[in-house]
Amino acid sequence: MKRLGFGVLALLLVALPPLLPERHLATFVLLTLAAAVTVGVSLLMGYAGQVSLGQASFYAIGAYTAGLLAVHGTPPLLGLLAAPVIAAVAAVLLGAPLLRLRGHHLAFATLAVQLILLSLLAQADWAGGAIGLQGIPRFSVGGFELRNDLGYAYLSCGVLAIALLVARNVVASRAGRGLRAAATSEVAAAASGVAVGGYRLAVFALSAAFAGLAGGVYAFYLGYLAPGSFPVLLSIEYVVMAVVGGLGTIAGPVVGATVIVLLVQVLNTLGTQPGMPDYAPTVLNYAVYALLLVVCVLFLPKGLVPALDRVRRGSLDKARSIR
Amino acid sequence: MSRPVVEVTGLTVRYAGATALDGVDLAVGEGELVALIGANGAGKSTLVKALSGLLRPHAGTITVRGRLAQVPEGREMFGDLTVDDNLRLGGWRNPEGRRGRDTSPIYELLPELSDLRRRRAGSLSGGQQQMVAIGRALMARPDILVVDELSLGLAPLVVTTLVGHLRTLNTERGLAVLLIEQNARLALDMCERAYVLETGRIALHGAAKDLARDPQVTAAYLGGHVEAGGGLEAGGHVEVGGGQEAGGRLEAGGHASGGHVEAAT
Amino acid sequence: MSDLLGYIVTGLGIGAGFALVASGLVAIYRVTRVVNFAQGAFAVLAAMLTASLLGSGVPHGVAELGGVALGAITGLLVGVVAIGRPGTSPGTSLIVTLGLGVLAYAIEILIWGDQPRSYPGVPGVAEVGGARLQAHYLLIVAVTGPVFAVMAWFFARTDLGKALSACASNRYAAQVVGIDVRRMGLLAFAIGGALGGLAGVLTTPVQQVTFDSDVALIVNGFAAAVLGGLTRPGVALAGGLLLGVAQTLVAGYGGGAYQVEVALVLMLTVMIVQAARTGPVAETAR
Amino acid sequence: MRGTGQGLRTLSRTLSIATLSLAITLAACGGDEGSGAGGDDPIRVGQIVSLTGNYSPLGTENQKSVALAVDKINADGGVGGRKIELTVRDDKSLPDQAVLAFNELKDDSDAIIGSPFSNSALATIPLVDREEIPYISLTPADEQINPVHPYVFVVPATSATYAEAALQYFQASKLSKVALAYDTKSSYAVAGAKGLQAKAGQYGVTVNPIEEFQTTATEFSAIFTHVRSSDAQALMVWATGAPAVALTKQYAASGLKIPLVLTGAQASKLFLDPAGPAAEGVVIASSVGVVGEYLPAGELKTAVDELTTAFTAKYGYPPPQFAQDGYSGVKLLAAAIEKAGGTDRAKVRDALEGLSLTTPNGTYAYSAANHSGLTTDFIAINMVQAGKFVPTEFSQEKLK
Repeated sequence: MKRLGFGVLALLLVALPPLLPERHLATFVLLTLAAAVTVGVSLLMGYAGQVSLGQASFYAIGAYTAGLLAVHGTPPLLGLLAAPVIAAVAAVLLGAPLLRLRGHHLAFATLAVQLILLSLLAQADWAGGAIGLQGIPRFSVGGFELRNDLGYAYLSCGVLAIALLVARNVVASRAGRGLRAAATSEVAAAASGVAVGGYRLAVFALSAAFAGLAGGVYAFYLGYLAPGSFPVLLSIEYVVMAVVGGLGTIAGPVVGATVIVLLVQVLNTLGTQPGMPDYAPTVLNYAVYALLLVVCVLFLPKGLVPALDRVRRGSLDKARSIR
Repeated sequence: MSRPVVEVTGLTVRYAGATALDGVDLAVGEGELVALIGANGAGKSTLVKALSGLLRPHAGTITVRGRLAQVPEGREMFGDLTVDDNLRLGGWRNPEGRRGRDTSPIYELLPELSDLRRRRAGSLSGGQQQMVAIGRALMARPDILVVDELSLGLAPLVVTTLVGHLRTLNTERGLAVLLIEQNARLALDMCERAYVLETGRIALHGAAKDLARDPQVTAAYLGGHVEAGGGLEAGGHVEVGGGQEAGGRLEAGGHASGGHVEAAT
Repeated sequence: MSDLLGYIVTGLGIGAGFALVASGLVAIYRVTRVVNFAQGAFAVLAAMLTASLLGSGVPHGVAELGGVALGAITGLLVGVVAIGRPGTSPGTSLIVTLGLGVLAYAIEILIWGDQPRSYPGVPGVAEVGGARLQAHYLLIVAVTGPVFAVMAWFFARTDLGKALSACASNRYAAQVVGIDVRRMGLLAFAIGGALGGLAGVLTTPVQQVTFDSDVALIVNGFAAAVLGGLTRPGVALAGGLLLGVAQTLVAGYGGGAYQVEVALVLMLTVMIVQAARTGPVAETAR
Repeated sequence: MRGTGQGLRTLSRTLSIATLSLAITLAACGGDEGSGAGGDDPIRVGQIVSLTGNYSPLGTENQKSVALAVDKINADGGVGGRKIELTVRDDKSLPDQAVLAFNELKDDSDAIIGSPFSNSALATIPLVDREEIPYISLTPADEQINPVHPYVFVVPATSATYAEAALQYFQASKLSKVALAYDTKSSYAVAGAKGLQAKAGQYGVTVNPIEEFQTTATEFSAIFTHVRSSDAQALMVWATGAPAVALTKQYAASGLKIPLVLTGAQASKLFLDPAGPAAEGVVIASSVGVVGEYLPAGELKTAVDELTTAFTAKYGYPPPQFAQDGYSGVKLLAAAIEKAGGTDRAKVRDALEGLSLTTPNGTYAYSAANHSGLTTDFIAINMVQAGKFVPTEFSQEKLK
């Protein structure tokens, strides 16, 4: 069954990009990268019980790592491999003090870390400052350069697949069970011999690594990085995606990211139609984001995937009882 | 039993599928002292919460004639507030409004509290806090006091004083008391009637005197040392008084098992 | 020397604004255990309405009161959504307030547009010990002081205030004595809304307000409030003033390029030190 | 937690739902592709603009004026008989969204009008280089024209141009010692501050002290204290948005008597309204269009009046700087297409490089080496008087 699930996903990821019109491939790439970051956020929230409002920091760290290395002539593959490593190292260094905090304290702390990072980046001349880091070469391995969007679509699919596979294995592992215990009751978990702090830090680092890897691809795909590319709202977006899809499920991040990205695209198209008032796109955008988040948290606290699952199981039960 | 102040019939409470209370019937008459004993997890706290209206029952009815006030398990002080403020807030629902929040009658009833008025409730000893909890409950001018785990974690001498106060209130003011206790010996000693709650159901009920001799009860709740028929273990001396005598003195051990109870009649 | 005095008095003026936002956060957090991310929105809405009222000829004083009232009403509404449903955990409520903060953007832009607004406050310049500063800062300080005094009186001396403190101190016990904890939570949200509104109304004349001014307010407010563990209004006041003075001193003797970092690093340090001292509080976010 | 196997079944199912909805949405989005058949082929112009996020105050003005210019051209019969068809995409003040928007627009557009957000523009420019599509940029970042990108043409005067115009004013007004304060987080401000320092020597101006602040700053007394203790004869401030307003208000109360000099980012009601009376007497550099009513009759005056009349009639207030940029951008593009005799991308590009056109922003003269087009001649140095921008004597001389 497990094989089948991944088989279907793999097939989809391989088959979908060529079918998309080229102008929508960019949406696909960013969607897939967002889903990969959200896998980490979902893992962190669903399994380790921690809200991060600064996940875009690790996306940015990965992107700048890959971008800066590439600009200084490092082979892109090395840069891409370094991106998750540096992001994870940053997460370990930050997490050691920060993960003493819980709940809203951690939420604010991660938000603060992102604000500090953005502020420092904007003043760092070596990273391009506020104007941004320009001239990042395209991704290449050996002599083969990844030029068109289709290539990046597959690259980002690979990143998402890695994130999903690793997440699945972590969830199924002994460490994963320990984490789930820690999320429900830290005291009980500690009492039963789970090294809560260590696991929590490990998941934090892992989620940062996912974000870093996705950020690395983003850097090569866009060829330009700026502090403005990683606003706080982006971090909130990942939380919305994770919550809407469903925390602690494997499918949740993918569904959440898909729903949000598509909805935002549709709204953007709608808001810029002729005859719409000039504030329409802004108002629609904010309102729908907000309402989706509030309604999901209050009425679908487990997210779309489990909710859909319940509906399906309900109808199956009915079908059975009729038989 | 006189006219019931509290009457519970067929009370059922479930948490997420698990049944905590299952068809409980229970009544406390006017001015009556009733005990409810049961082991940990039998559903005592659930019953208290349902009685105070903090939980919505799944089925069954709870009828309270008059006012009910609760002395919660673990005292549940407003730790940052003074003793006087704790008492005042006890009168929050008192129908007499501001006048009902006058705390001076409580200091007459529980003179030990007078000197503690300005102290932070969180800084008091367990026994003092229990006294505040009783005083706070009395501020609501209740007809029945539901006392959840009076003796928990308190020294025997302290418990004696508290029981003394409750008896006085009972005899002088006709206050009915439903005492929910793990210390069965203490509960059966103080009260006239008693219920035994086991895994969400009333397993036994009857006169406290009779229950104290019931082999099942002694085995399960009185440490198994008291033989059926009232045979006393060497060194243990139990006499169960009617519980109505004014000024009844009681010394009680903190725990049911191996507890040593004396009640002078 | 007069430079130093000027920095300090100006810092106190700024800090008083932070303290008002912080005290709103504290008022709500104590009673409901919810960290209200929409706190900055109260300030923005109040300031926007005040600007509109003043623009349409409503006299000073009345317009400001209208703004504060809107803050209180908004607070109440946010409270209804955030804690109105029984069984909503504080973590869930936090995310709800985050969402409502974003929803406020939509409403603000719909009504007032996305342009910055401001209005005149106390005109002129005051001299304090040889240091010059905008006279309006003195008004901010002069209003904040009594507001905190009234709050202290309210929480310590009135039954309603005591009931609020009781909910903060022991929620279960409050239910036991018959205090409607949810209604108290809503009252706390309304008070928090009024305080947030006051912060916005008072600080706008020396700055300006845009729909997204709330981020800076909430971050500085939280930084001030966290000093007192989010539960002590007095410490939040001290925290706000300290933060304001620290920022002006850093700008005065260091440089203005790292003002944000000062507040944020201070906040992080305080939180981490507090956590190290008390041990991690098991508090799941959801 | 459910079993992983079941989770994956759910995954595969939800993914197929997601795919289906993706396909439907994309099909719906693509629906407008085939329109425009019949009659003359329209000129298709795509606009990437910040309608949401931090830069929406600029973006909305850009969009209003671009739409106004397109309507006007169409009403007058179009360009070479062909109507202009405008497609607008929001970049949400995010560089990657600008790239998305560009990808959506590039195949169906004859030219692109770019975002007012410099980061968005800089993210898009590598793609412009690859796609070779004329790109009219509405953000002033110097990095866009230095080095020259063949298809990128900048409409607003760049920070460096503003800096030089200010220096000319300082020299003429015998202000040789100037204090500088700038927002370290704004690329516009950083570029302006750099430009000022780089060229100050040429105009005999020394820059001291140099003060830094952040976009989020709300309090500037430290800067004023430092300036007061220096011998500076003027304070020049480079900033955009909120800090400029707060700084101006506090400057009025600071007791400093030297002139406060601001730049084009403040040359609009977006600054004047919130700053209120505190803005009185402040010196602000702007494009000439902002002070169009003081222009002598002539080609420039006509161009400015055309925009001011139409814009005021439609939106009820005079066009701010960002509206002039949008309007000028469309005018430049239309003129180039006219000159190229069609929408062939390379020909339009070549036409732009040889173009000289008077717009409400001034007279552009793009060349192969200069894709900025505006010189300091079209920057007016104004003073705020009674809530209006009035050219200083220095500028009035120049305008004549």
